[in-house]
Amino acid sequence: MDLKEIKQLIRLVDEKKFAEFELEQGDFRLRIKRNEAPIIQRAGEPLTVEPEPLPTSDNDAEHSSSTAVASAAAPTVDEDVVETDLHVVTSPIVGTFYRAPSPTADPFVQEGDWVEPGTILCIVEAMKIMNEIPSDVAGQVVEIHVENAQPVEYGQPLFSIRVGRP
Amino acid sequence: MDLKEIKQLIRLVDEKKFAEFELEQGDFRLRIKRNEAPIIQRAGEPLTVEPEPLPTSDNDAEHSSSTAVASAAAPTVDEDVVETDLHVVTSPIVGTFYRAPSPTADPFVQEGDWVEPGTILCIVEAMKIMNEIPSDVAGQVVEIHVENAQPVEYGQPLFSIRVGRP
Amino acid sequence: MMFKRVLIANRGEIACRIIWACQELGIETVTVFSEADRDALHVQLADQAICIGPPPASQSYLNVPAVISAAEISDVDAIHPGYGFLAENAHFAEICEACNIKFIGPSPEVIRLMGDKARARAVMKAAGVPVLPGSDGIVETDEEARAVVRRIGLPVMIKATAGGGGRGMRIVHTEAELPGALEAARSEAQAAFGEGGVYIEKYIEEPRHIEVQILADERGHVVHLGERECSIQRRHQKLLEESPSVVVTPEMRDELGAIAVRAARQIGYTNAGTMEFLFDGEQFYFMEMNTRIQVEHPVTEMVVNADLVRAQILIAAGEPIEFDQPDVVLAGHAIECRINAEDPETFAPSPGTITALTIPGGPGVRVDTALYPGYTIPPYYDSLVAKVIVHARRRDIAIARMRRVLEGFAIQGIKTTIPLHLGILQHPDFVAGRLSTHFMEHYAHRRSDVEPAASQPSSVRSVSSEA
Amino acid sequence: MMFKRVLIANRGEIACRIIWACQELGIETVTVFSEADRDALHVQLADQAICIGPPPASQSYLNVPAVISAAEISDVDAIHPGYGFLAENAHFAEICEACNIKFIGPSPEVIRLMGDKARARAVMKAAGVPVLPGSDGIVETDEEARAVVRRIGLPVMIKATAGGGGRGMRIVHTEAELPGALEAARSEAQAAFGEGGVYIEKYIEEPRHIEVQILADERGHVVHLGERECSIQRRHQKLLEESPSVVVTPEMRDELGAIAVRAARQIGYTNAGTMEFLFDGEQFYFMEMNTRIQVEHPVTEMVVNADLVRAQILIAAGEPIEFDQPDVVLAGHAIECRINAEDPETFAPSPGTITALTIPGGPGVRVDTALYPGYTIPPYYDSLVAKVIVHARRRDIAIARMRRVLEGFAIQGIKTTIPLHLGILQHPDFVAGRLSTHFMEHYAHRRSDVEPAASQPSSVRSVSSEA
Repeated sequence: MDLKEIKQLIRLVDEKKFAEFELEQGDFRLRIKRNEAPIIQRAGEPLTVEPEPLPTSDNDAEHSSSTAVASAAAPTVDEDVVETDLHVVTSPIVGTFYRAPSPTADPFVQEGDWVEPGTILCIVEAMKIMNEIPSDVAGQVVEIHVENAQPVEYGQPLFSIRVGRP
Repeated sequence: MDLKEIKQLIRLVDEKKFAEFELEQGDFRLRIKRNEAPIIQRAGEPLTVEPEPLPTSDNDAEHSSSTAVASAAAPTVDEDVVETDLHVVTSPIVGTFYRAPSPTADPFVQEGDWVEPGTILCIVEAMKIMNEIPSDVAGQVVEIHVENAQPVEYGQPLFSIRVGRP
Repeated sequence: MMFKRVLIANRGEIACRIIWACQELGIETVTVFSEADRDALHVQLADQAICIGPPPASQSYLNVPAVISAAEISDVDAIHPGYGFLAENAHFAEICEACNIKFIGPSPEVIRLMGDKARARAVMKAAGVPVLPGSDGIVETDEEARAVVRRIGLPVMIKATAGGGGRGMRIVHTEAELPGALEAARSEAQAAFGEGGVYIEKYIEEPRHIEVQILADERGHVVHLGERECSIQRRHQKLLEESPSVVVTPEMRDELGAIAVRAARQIGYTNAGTMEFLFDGEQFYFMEMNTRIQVEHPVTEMVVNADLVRAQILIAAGEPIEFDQPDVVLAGHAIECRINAEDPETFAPSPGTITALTIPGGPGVRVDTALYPGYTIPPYYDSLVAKVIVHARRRDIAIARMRRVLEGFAIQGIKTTIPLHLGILQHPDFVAGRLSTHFMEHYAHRRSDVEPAASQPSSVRSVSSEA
Repeated sequence: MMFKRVLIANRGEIACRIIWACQELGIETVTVFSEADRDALHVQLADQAICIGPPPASQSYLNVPAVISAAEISDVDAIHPGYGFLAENAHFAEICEACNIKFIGPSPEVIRLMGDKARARAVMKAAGVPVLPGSDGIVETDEEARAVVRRIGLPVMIKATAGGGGRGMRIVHTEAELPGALEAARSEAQAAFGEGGVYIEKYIEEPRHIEVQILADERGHVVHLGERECSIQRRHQKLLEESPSVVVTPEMRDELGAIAVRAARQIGYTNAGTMEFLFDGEQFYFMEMNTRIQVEHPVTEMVVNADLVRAQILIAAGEPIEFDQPDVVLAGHAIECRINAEDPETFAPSPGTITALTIPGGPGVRVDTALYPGYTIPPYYDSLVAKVIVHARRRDIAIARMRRVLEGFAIQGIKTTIPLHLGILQHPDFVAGRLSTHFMEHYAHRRSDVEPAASQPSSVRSVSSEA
């Protein structure tokens, strides 16, 4: 989805006076929220407090940067990642992300490379075991979301792949 | 789903006046939420949450009947009292409500009586002192909200008077 | 004979606290409220609640006929006045007596006596309680004042006999200032209390505020429950209290306690009371006696494992105190922070609606509050919204515990003094127990020296001040 | 050497409890969470939080490689396992050791030994701990079983050596039932634990469940912290615990404590642990030892004024216990109610979103919970949502306090067991302290006798079950 299309969506949501709007499509995630009246009361229901995450302390600031590793990745995607046919490979385990089989070897893949299902994309090391992470689609690697040797949590986006063949 | 289809969905959700709408389809996720009953916010006032009584225990059942003496009285007035020119005389003090100057005397006023500003309507006894409560309008007594010899709290409705002259 | 029904003539956390104590004793509760407090927690907790007037306290919580009338129509056996409002109003206590309603507190005579600061000082002196050198009662003339000053030495403090909250007080450092200061104190006292009488006391430069809690039943049994240190004050308002005081040794505690118990007996004191002392590092000097439960009573409850409000009610019902002096052992250390709905920088009140509230748990943590999510704090009354009390085996652990509780205590929708408390708790002087009633002045001064502008000490985290 | 950073391998109130203890010790916290717990309080309280897997516990909180990997990438010094999940997994403790991460608990060998109920029984017997008469270890044949039964007399209980939670257990009243019961217990144990070994113990008809808390540091210093009575159980799940037990005299406490301390020393126990005993009115019989912090640890904390989780961390860091046996004095009485998100009548789980939450305060009240208004309880994990603990000078005051706290404790949006707890608290047998592990069966039985249909005992008030 390009900027123009996003703008159109925003105008439409505004026009229709929705309080909240969320759209996820692959890697693309859009969330709009209007601040006017945060408390919603539906007929016949007890007053519901907004299930906003509890702000307990300024630890928030610190840990949200950690917990948000996965969730924040999407909203900060670059323009070119906002595509409808984008497939995101996430980490199936907690561990350390390595782009190459050894410190001196070449990376498994680079941005722009074409991959097939089964092509090894990276290694996630957990408990001294090197887990090779294969691609499950055919396509072109358009973004690598994690730096080499960085920790990753379960479900964290690693690669964005534009599905297709060269 | 492309932009056009998303827009169509948005318009449909709007048209149908749904409060919430969620759609998940594989990787695709759409969520729309409407603020049906925004909390009333008066200008210059802090946002007010529904003043529903906090439900702490079944004491609620007991005490709400007492705390509601004043607050519930008004909303439960009869059909014929719901008039625009109705004036409600409330108790200016906490005490015991008496309709007559002595147990054997006639009531100060009856439903249907016409009163003038200054006409004594009742007595509220507080600390052994008999406080005569006068009418502050001219009109006809259409309802007496409290039984004789009952306790009344500050601000509790005592009489409804239809303002006017016979 | 135990009360069947008690009226609570107060609001906020202390009204809830009293209702809880009544519930544990199986006593029905009646509470009063102003029109501004219809949604208040105390109204919801009580078995019965009666609206007694419009928002201003003078027309509701301070309105004696309205409160008495509410007590009469609800047919209660007793009234608990809490603190503030009518708690130290001898006239109100008298009317209760006349209406055959038990006032949960000492007799009207004792309330009146202790309410007159100059007379209280004289009576205590006669009862063997050490008092600051000063005038014998009210000082009428400049000549008298000068004689007193020459006897006790400078500096001195001029105080209003009807005083409280710092009004009608003047510190005098030179004899030349004396006539002007007397005049100023008299007119301030006249304006504030309708009574211009002042007396003179020796002024201590860096005193600690240390007070002794006592309980006296109506059978002549009096016990003390050790001391509280309340030196952390801002403009005579206590911000943080602890028990025990780091400077009070067991021997000093026994001695001070014995003095307090003897004096209470001598003046015929009954129910809970607090004798406030100044401590100059060597000696204690009686300041005044508060004839009511105090805001900071929980720190005593935590270290002696007692329930002071329960004790007040039982005593008023004619029951004996449930324990003897040897049962009173101060175990561990307790600290209370008074959380106010105020800007922690400017101290401007911050009423508003509570949009989120999270109260941390864990061992040794107690939070007394009348807040709940969605509650709107009215602008009419005092700004105390929560008392956070912690208890631990040692003072350093208690401080660490209070810090973690305050850092995890989320109050959203209003500004609170939590950041200020976090600043105090990590101040080296506080951690070392180097306290005086001027702590906050030095604290503010140091901060404005070191950190200009409105920045907070780096580790004072603004936990709850972001709306 | 004190830990710099600790990983908490748990969720819910105990994860928060451990985070609070770490914060008070100045230790950074890392917590793990499943995808279902992204909004959980422990995730928000910790300095760092790592998602380790999808909602099912087997793929997240029980996933050893994921937890260890999270510990490695966050570079922690130690892991606190809480209770449940990996807390008594010897294999996990071994891997921690191999990875040079301190497991906050006893050694893997001790965990493994105490996890094998038949071996634990034999070892304790050898250490001079009284055990129920029974078989020497696993019973292989019917003949063996019959011989044991003839020696110790009927009734007997057949138990799985790998057992827990009541599975693989059979009561035998006549010799004729024996072969069938053995067979049934073996196959149930095989199915539940993958291990069919069973042993035989004398069966006590109406026992009390009494357990002793110990702390053992890594310098050979062992103390006990008195007992807890946990007789109020439903299907082997504790509902309400108290300390002290009304039937334990100071002499019995000293004796039982000394036995526990001696046994702990003998098996090389370190960190916090609990020895569970049955009490038949005359004697105590060792049942099993739990090698972890227990849900009900707060009742001990309240009466001895200690912090057991803090103690666990300090011990694991090689520090000595902060107090000696003579410092351990049980003061007053504490009760804990485990509030579950369950229908109080049917015990069906009641997950959902918390729409209102009011936690009462006052003296002697502690609430440990991971709930907050707006939080949605996921359906994947156990139903414990809050622990309410009260402390007072006497048991009767503690009961009154617990009642008023539960009556004032508002949890809206889910059903909770609060009405059930209120029913127990006013039951004449409970009030009189006449307890046994069959209390709840009698309670349910009496209710179905007296009150048919689904009605509650008249004064069991449905405080929080109305959504």
